[in-house]
Amino acid sequence: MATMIAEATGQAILTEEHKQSFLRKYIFSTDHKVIAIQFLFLTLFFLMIGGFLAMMMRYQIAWPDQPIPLGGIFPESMVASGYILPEFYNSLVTMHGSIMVFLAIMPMLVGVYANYLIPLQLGAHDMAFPRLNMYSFWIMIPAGILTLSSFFVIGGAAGAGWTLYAPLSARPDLTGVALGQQMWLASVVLIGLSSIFGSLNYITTVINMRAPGMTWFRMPLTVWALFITAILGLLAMPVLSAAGIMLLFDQTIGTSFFLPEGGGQPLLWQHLFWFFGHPEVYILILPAMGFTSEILAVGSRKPIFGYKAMVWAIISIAFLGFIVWGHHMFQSGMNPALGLTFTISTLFIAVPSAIKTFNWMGTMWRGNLKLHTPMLFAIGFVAMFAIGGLSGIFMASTPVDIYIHDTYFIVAHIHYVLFGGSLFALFGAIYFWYPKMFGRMMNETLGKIHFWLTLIFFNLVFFPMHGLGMVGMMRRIYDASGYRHLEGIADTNALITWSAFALYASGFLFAFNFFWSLWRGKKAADNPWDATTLEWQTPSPPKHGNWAEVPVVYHGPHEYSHPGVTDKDWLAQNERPDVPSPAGGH
Amino acid sequence: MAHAAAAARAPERGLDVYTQKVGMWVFLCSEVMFFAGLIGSYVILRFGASDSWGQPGEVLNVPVTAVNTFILICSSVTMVKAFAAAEADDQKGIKLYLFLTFLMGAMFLGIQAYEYTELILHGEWQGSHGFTPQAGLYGATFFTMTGFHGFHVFLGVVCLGWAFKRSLAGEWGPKNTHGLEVLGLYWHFVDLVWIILFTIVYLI
Amino acid sequence: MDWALPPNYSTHGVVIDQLFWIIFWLTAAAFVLVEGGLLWFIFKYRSREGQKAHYTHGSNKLEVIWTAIPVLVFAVLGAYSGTKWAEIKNASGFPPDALQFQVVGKQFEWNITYPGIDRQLGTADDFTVLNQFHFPVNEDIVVNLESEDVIHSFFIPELRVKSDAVPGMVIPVWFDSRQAGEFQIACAELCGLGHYRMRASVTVHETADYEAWLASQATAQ
Amino acid sequence: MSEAGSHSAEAGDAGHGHEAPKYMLIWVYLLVLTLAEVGVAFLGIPKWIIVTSLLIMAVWKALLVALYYMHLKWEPKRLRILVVAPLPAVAIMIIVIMMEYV
Ligand code: HEA
Ligand code: HEA
Ligand code: CUA
Ligand SMILES: [Cu+2]
Repeated sequence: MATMIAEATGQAILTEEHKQSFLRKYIFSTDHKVIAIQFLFLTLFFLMIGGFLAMMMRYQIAWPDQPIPLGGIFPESMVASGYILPEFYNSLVTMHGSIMVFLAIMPMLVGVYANYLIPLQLGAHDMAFPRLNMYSFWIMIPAGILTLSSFFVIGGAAGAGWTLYAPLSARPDLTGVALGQQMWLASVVLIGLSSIFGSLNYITTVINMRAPGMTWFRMPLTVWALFITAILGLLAMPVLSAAGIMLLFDQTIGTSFFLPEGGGQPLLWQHLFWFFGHPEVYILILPAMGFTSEILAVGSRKPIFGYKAMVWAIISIAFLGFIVWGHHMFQSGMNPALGLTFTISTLFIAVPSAIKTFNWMGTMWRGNLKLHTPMLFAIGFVAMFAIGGLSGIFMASTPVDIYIHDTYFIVAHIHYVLFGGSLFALFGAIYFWYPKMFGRMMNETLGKIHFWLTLIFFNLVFFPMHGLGMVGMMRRIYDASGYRHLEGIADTNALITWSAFALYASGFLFAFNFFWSLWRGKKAADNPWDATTLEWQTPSPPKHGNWAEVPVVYHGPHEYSHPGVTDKDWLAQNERPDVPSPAGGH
Repeated sequence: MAHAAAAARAPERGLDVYTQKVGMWVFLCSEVMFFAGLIGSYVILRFGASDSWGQPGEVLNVPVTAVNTFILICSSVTMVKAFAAAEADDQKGIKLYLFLTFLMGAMFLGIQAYEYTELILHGEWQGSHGFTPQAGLYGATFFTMTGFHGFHVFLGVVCLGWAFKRSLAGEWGPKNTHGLEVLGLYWHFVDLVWIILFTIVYLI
Repeated sequence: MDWALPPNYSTHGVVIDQLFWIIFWLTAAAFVLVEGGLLWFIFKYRSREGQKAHYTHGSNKLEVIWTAIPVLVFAVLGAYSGTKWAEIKNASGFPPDALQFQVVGKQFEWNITYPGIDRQLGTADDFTVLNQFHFPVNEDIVVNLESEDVIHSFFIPELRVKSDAVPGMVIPVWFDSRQAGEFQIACAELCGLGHYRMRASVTVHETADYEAWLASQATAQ
Repeated sequence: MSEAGSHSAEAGDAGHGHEAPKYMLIWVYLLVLTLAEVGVAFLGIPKWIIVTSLLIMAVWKALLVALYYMHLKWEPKRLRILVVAPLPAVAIMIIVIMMEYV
C-alpha cells in the first residue's frame, strides 16, 4: 500500500537508473525482466523439489514393503529404519501438491512470463509499479523458506492434503502436525500477497500502458490470457487468504470456524477453498493456453485461427470459473440440490476449452509447420490438455463422480492438465523466449530429445492412472495392499514408478541444456523465430527500459504469411503501416 | 536514455484515469474479496449454525462503538477536505486536515483497543466471564472481522503519518495531488467496510 | 490389472456405469478427432521446401459449429446426469421403508450400528459392531453417515457408493446390493496417518442368513 | 450524473472539471443515518424489519462514501465498471454457500 502511494507521488522510474550498483541491478532490481528471470530460477528450483517429493511418493506406492534406498539420510521422524512413515507420506503428498501449484507452476506462469512479456508485448517501458513488482518477488523468498523448513520442525510438514480439509488440518491433535501446518498457512498467505501485488501490476499495466495503436484486439493472446489470469488471481487469492487466516486461528488461538465441536462448519472451509481453488486451476492453465496460441501461430506461420473467439473463450472460462467450484464437493455431503447447478456449469465451462482446442487445430491446418522444440511442446500441450480435459467430463457428471471421486482417475486428470497442460506449455515457453531472455539459443537437439522423453514417459506415468482409478484405487494412500479390490495393481504401479524416475531424469537433461546454453548456447538473433510481436523487435536481451522509442502498432498480433508482404512470411506489429490490416473475419 | 522522445501518437486509451488510481482501485477490488471472505463466512456461519449470537447491546458496547463510528466518518470527511485543500493549494488546510485525519484514525484504534480490553476482561457471554475469540463463533467472528478492519486502519494511519510529514515540507499541492487522492481512496474504503461491519456486527 | 470397473452389484450402480460408458465413447470420439487431427496435420503440413501457409483469420461458420455441438452435447449430458444424481442422492426420494443403519467414522475405524430385529434405529435392540457391515441382499439400505473426528469417506467400490462422513452432520446414503457377497468399505478421504488402512468388511447376506446373523449377534451381546 | 458530462476525457482525473462536491452535506447525511441505525436497532419491532432497514441504511451509507468521497460519481464509466466487477463474485459466493443450509 505504502509503496503504491509512494509511487503515486510519481518519481520517474527510469531516468534515475543510469548507474546502478550490482545490488540494484541484479538483486533488488525493479526491472521487470530481471524480476522475471529471478522468478524463473526460483520456480525451476521448486519444480525440482516438487518432483523429488513425487519420486519418494512413487517409490512408496510401488514398493510399500521395501525400504527406500538411502533412507538412512532422512531423520527418524520421516523414514524409520528405511521405511517411509505414513505421516511422512501424507506430508509428501501435501507438499508435492502445494509446492507444485503455489511455488512452481503458478509463479512460473505469471511471475516469470506475465512479468517478462506484458510490458514487452505491449510496448511499455516497464510495469506500472516496478517497486511493488520487486516486492512481489521478494515476498516469495520467505514463503519458500517457510515451506522448505517446515519439513524439519517438530511434527513435520503439513499433512492434510493440498486442499487441507478441516477439521484434519485445523486440529493438531488429529495429525500430530502443528507448526508445519501453520507454516504452510503462513506461507500461503504470503504467496497470496505476492500474487495480489503481481496481479495488480499486470492489470494496471495492461489497462493503462499500451503503446499507441495497441488496441485491445491487437494484443497478443498471451497478454490476453495473462491479463484475465491476473483478474482471476486478484479476485480468488484474497478469499484463500481470508480462509487460511481463519484456519490459522483455529490452529493457534482456539477459535472454531471450521470445527463442529465449537459450532463451526467443516464444509465452509471446502466452499471457501474451492471458491478460490477452481479459479486457481484456471490460473494455472490460461497462461499456458496463451503461450501455446502464440507458439502455434509462430510455428505454423499462420495467424491464429479465430482470434476473437479465442479472446472470448478466455473471458468466458474466467467468468464461468467462479461458478463451478462445487464440482469438487459432489461427495462432500453438500446439499445435493446444488449438484445439478454445478454439473451444468462445469460442463459448460468445457465449451470454451473446446473452442480453443479446435482453433488451435485450425491454426495448424494448412500451415507451414516448423517443428522446432517450442512448437513440439505446444502441439504436445494441445494433445495432452485434450486428454486431461476429456477426463474432466467424467467427473463433471455427478453420478460418475460418485465412483471416481478421490481415486487415481482424479490424479490422472490433475497431471494431464497440470503437467501435460501447464508444464508442457511452460517448457515450450522456456525454449521459445529463452533467446530473448538470455541472448542465446537453447540446444535444439537436446531440446527435441527432452521433448520426446517427456512425452513418452509422461504418458507412461499418468495414462495408466486412469486404469487405477477405474479399478478403484484411492488417492493419498500410503499402502494399497490389503484391499481386495486393489489386488493385482502392483505391476502397474511399478511401471508407473519406473517411468516417473525416467521422467524426472529427463528433467535434468532439460536442466543441463538450460545451464549449458546460458554460457555456451548459440548467440541468438533479435528475432530468431521470425515472430511478429513487439518483444522480438528489440535486441536480445532487451535493454533496461525496453525501448529507446515507444513503438507504434499497426497490425494484429499474428500476421504470418500475409499476402501483402512478399519478402518474408511475417509482418511485425509495428512495421509498414501501408500493408492493409484485415480486421478480424477472413 | 531518450525516452523523452515521445512517440508520434499517444498511448492507447485505458481507463481515462491515471495509473496510480487504477492501481488503487484494482487493489481495492482484491480487498473487497478479502473482506467478502471474512464477512461472508460470518453471514454463513450465523445463518447456518446452531451457535447463538448476542443481541445488540447485550455483549458489545454499542454507544462506545457508535462514537467510534462517528470518529471514523469524520476522518473520512477531513481526508477528502485535505485532498480538496491540495487542489486549491491551501497549504495550511492540507496540514490541518491531514493531521486531523491522522489523529482520528489513531483515536479509532485507541478506542478499539479499549473496547477489546474491556470485552476480554469484563465481557459477559453465555455465562462465562470475559468475551474472547474463543467464545464460540460469536467471539471468533467478532474479533477476526473487527481485528482485520483495525489492522487496515492501522496501515492507513501509518500512511497518513507519512503523508502528514510530507505536508510539513509543503510537498502536496495542485501539482501533486495523486498521492493524497490514492491514500484517500484507501482510507474511505476502510471507512466503507466499517459501515458494513458496524451494522452487521453490532446492530443486527 | 484389468482395465475395467469392478463388477457392479447395486441398482443405482447400473446408471453410473452406463453413464461412465456413454461418456467414455463420447470422449473417445473427441479423443480420436483431436489426436488424430493433430497427427494428420503434423504429417501433412510439416514445413517443406517452397511450401506456403494458407493465410486465414478463421471462419465464423466453423466457430459456430464447434461451439454449438459441444453446447448441445453438454446440455443433454448435464440434464441426464442431474436427473440421475437427484434420484441417487436426494434424501427426500429415498424409499421410506429402507433398512436404516448408522455408520460412524472415526480415526481409523468404522462403527456400524444395527437396527436390530425390529428394523428400527433408536430402539433398545440396537447394537454396534466395529468394522463389520452386514446387510441383506435385494433390500434398500440407507446408511446415516456420521463422523466423530475428521472427514472420512464411505466407499464400497462394488456397490458404487461413496459419500463423505463429516463431523457435525448426518448424511444419509441410499444403496442396495443385488447379490450376496463379501466386499470392503474403504476410506476415500485423507483422514490422517491411518487413512490407508481404514477399512471394514462388508457382508451381503441372503435375507435368511441376515436374520440368523442378527440373532447370533443378539446372543453375543 | 449530470456532472459526468462536463468531465473531459483529457484531464482524466476526478476533482477537476466538476464543482466541488458538498462534502460536509454528505457528512451530515452519514451522521444522521448512523444515528437512525442505532435507533432502529433498539426498537421493539419485528426482527426482520430491523434487519432489512439496517441493511438498506448500511448500503445507502456505503454508496454515499463510494460515490462522493471516493469520487465515483465523477469517474469515467470504464472505471466504474472495474469497481463493480467483483460484486457479482461476492454475491455468488455468499448466496450459493448459504443455499447449503436451506
Ligand atoms: C490446469 C488445471 C485444470 C484444468 C484446466 C481443469 C479442467 C477441468 N476440470 Fe479439473 N481439476 C484440476 C485441475 C484442472 N482441471 C485439479 C488440480 C483437480 C483436483 C483437485 C484436488 O482434489 O486435489 C481437478 C478436479 C476436477 C474435478 C473434481 C473431481 C473430484 O474430486 O471428484 C472435476 C469435476 O467436475 C473437474 C472437472 C474439470 C473439467 C470439466 C474441466 C474442463 O475445463 C476441461 C475442458 C476441456 C476439454 C473437455 C477438452 C477439450 C475439448 C474438446 C476436445 C472438445 C470435445 C469434447 C467433448 C464434446 C466432450 N476437475
Ligand atoms: C503442477 C503440478 C504437478 C506436477 C508437475 C506434478 C508432477 C508429478 N506428480 Fe503430482 N500432484 C499434483 C501436482 C503436480 N504433480 C497435485 C496438485 C497433487 C494432489 C496433491 C494432494 O492430493 O494433496 C498431486 C499428487 C500426485 C500423486 C498422488 C499421490 C496420492 O494421492 O497419494 C502422485 C502419485 O503418483 C503424483 C506423482 C507425480 C509425479 C510422478 C510427477 C512427475 O511428473 C514429476 C517429474 C518432475 C519433473 C518433470 C521436474 C523436472 C524438473 C527438473 C528436474 C528441474 C530442472 C531444474 C532446473 C533447470 C533448475 N502426484
Ligand atoms: Cu478415514 Cu481416510
Ligand atoms: Cu475445479
